[in-house]
Amino acid sequence: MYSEKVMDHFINPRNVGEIENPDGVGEVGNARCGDIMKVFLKIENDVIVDVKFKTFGCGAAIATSSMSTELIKGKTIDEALAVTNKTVAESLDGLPPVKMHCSVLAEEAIKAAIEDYRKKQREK
Amino acid sequence: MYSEKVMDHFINPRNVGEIENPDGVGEVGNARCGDIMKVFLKIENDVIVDVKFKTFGCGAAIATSSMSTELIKGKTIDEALAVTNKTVAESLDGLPPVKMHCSVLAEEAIKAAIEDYRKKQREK
Amino acid sequence: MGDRIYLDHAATTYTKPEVLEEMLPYFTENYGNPSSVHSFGREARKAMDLARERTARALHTDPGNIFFTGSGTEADNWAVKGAALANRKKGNHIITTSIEHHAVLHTCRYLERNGFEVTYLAVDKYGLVDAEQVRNAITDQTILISVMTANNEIGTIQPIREIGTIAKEKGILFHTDAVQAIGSVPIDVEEMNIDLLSLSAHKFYGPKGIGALYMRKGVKVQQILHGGAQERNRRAGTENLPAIVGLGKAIELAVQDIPGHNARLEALRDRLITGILSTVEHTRLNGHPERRLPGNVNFSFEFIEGEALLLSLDIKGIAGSSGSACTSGSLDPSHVLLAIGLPHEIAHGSLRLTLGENNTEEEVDYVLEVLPQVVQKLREMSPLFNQQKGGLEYV
Amino acid sequence: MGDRIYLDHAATTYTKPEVLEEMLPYFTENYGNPSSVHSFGREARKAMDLARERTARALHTDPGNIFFTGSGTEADNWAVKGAALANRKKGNHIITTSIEHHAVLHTCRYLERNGFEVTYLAVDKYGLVDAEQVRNAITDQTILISVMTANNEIGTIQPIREIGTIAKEKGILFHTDAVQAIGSVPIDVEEMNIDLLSLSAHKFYGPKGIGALYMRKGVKVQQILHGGAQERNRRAGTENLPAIVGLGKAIELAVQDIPGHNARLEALRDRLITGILSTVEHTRLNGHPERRLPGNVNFSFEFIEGEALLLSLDIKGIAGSSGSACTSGSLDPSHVLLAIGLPHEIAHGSLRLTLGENNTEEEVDYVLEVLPQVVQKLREMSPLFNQQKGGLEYV
Ligand SMILES: Cc1ncc(COP(=O)(O)O)c(C=O)c1O
Ligand SMILES: Cc1ncc(COP(=O)(O)O)c(C=O)c1O
Repeated sequence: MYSEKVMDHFINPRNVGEIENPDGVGEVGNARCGDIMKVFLKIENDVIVDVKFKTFGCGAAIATSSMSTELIKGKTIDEALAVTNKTVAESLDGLPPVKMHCSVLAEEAIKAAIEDYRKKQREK
Repeated sequence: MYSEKVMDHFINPRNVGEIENPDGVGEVGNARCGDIMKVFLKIENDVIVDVKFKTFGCGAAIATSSMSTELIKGKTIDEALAVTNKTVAESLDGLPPVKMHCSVLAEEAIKAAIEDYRKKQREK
Repeated sequence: MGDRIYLDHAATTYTKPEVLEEMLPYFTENYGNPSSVHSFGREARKAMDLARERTARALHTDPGNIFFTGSGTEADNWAVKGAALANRKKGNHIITTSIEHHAVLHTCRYLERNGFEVTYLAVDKYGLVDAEQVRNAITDQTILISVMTANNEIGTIQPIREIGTIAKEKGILFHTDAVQAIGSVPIDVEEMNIDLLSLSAHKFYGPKGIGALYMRKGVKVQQILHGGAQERNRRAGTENLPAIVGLGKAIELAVQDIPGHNARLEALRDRLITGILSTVEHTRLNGHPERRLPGNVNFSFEFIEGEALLLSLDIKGIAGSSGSACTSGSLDPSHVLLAIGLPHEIAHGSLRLTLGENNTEEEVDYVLEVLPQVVQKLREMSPLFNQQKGGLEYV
Repeated sequence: MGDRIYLDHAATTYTKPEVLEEMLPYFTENYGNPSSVHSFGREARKAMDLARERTARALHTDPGNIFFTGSGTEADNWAVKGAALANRKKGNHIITTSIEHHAVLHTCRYLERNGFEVTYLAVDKYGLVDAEQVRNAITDQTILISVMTANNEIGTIQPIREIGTIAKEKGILFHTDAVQAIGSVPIDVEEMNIDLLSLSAHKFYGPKGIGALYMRKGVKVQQILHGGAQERNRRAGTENLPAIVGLGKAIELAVQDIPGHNARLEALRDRLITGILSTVEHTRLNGHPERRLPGNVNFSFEFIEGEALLLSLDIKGIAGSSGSACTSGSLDPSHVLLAIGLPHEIAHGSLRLTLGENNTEEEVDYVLEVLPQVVQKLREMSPLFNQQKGGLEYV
């Protein structure tokens, strides 16, 4: 069902955890639907220097969380915003059709965290 | 499906053939329905001294022809008339339910042959 | 030559040892449910995917168009009922033939009781349907044409390609019951414009209790077995994995060398036909002389009844079948034999011998030795035989 | 202990070697069609008769009341659709429960689309139906009551005998889906006043793709698969002989020693339940504490999702299942878990482990070692766990 890459990121998820005093936090999904992803960002000079996540969800949700955080780590905000759900799915050697929505969740969580960061910047 | 007795009478049917100048002949059934039985009787002093049959029909039709002719051979007409389809079926250790009509055919053919004999007697 | 000769392959075939062998692990080791997430489930799913691919390849279509069923009968019921009910708004008329298998005919009768109209096309004396007759039967209410690829009793092969062309031209769904045809008639559902096709594994050396329905993508067909989400939500029930694996293997083998298979069987078939015709009088070959299944031999022997003939042959170790009423469990003899114009009394005396891959020339010769004796013995017992030395009359 | 632990026997079981062994000759040697006149056919018929007798004996009824089908799903469809349609003139109301298998529920939905009215009875938090509730739901239009003997997800065993008594008293047909119950719940269709009962061999160590419907003599049920005259003219399709033989053998074995079988499984089950409850916090046992199938364990683990749990266990060699939406192919988690009152977020985190005859104490202990670690790991990854140290609230 899942590719080896998906299983690898599911078994050994990268960047699990929280960041204390994050510069941006995004949470999408809801428990009712069985999928929640929360992303924490540490940003310096518009570069994502650290990223962590917590995910409640299926194997694909956890693997896409892991892969998407890997993909944006060390990238500028603009580069991170360019990471689409398709990129995430491809980096995982594909996802089963019924699981594509999980990659969307990851994309949205990252966007929400960056949005949060920008909002905080504006408020400063 | 069939008892051993049925198979025995099917494989080695007794009394197959015709009687020249019979005292009574009975034919029942029709080819359309797949069953015809023709019975020939030789009768002396109201005793059936010989009987032969010809049958077009399934295994049960042939076996009941054989058995029923055996049962009436050497019997008086009255005794022969007392042979019912049930007697024939029982003598064969039973017939499958869908084949009971074959034993009825045998009973009717014998009755028809006796009727024919009596008619001829009256006409004499 | 074994001690018994099986000549009833149209009723059912043995499962080939190599087919059974592929099935076996799925009973006791890889017994997972293909819908399960765990490793047992994934193994099962993989085996099922392969079987679907093999089936699709045999019909020249995509695996996505193959749906496994519990029998050829279920595939026929699903195709005919499902297409009729799903397209009820477009019309209520179905065209089929008078010699379809009961799985199609009785389904059509059921639909007639539920507001549909069905045209049962007549066939010629060889059992052949005329494609132009199909065209002429079409009305603006026609939503489905169902014509079998090859007949199970007399082996006649229908002009499916021509009928498919007409159906496509008129925009009407076309179903064919190919249960008897797989492995003998090459099938390409695309080229032949077939929208729905039924098959059953136990007719081509696969296991019993498993069939498939090919459904062209986009064709509207109602579900008939409701429940779980199996078969992409269209046919409920835990997948019969060992049997699905067996179907896949069997169909791959069956279409591997159709010309070779046919040549071998046709040689035996023609030896049998010629032999019978030359040794038994008052005998008629049923079905088409050329357009017939390679393994099918069907004769009527006048003056005798089919079941008695079968039993007599059985005692001699020969297993065949008959269209006699006595073997069909109904009052009338085979509807197919009546449809090709046989009078009842002749239809009763029919014998079908269907050859399979293991039959030999030696076996055929044994049949040719025994059959005339058996027929003769029964005729001598028959009141019809003496009456009519010249034989009964029929068209 | 093997290298993998199968704890998904409610999804499907392996076929027992002794069952497979009885089946094998019917693939390659005694492969005749039971409807055939010849010796191959007679052998087949004999084997089928024996299987029917064994099945009848297991249910305490006559062989004449047993009809083989292609699956449990087909038996359910036949019973519910067939009884509803055949008794349409008497009424259009059906009573069932909200926790039936989809084979019954989706059939009821289909009937609703076709003019029937269906009452889906609620169950209590243990998944139990109240027999008096059944009585209260009866109207003068009620023609059928369908309540499963035991639930496939949470294992709750229903008061079938009481419901049967009510149905009989009111003269309403009573169907029970006993697919999960055979071999664990003793069945006597006479004593329990059951008119229709569905079963499926692959749930009690028989083969997949074969089921049976018990129909009390005289009960009116429409045919759903039309075609040949098999199964006394009520279920068409060449009989799946090897599978029928397997069903017969498997059911004979399954009912041989139900108390012994149950005692063994219950010991393992209770060890597993107690072990989990004592090592994993924020955990809820689903289903009835006592009235449950001997092999059924069903838990909800808060803050985590079922598929992730299954995958993690699978990596450790443990095969289970879940009512999570992600594994059901639908958007919502299991209808059964929702019906017993679980909120969606808890239902997503469910795990079903169903024990079978080959499972050992050692295997249970291994699960008890691995499961808490796996749950812990997933919880540490979960944003819900930190938020709510005290656990989510639910009734
Ligand atoms: C032409 C044809 N259609 C349908 C069927 C039904 O197939 P099954 O018996 O596998 O249900 C058969 C054989 O029985 C057949 O010969
Ligand atoms: C309670 C219940 N009913 C019906 C079925 C359907 O049986 P099958 O999958 O054999 O069609 C199942 C299992 O899948 C079940 O657990």
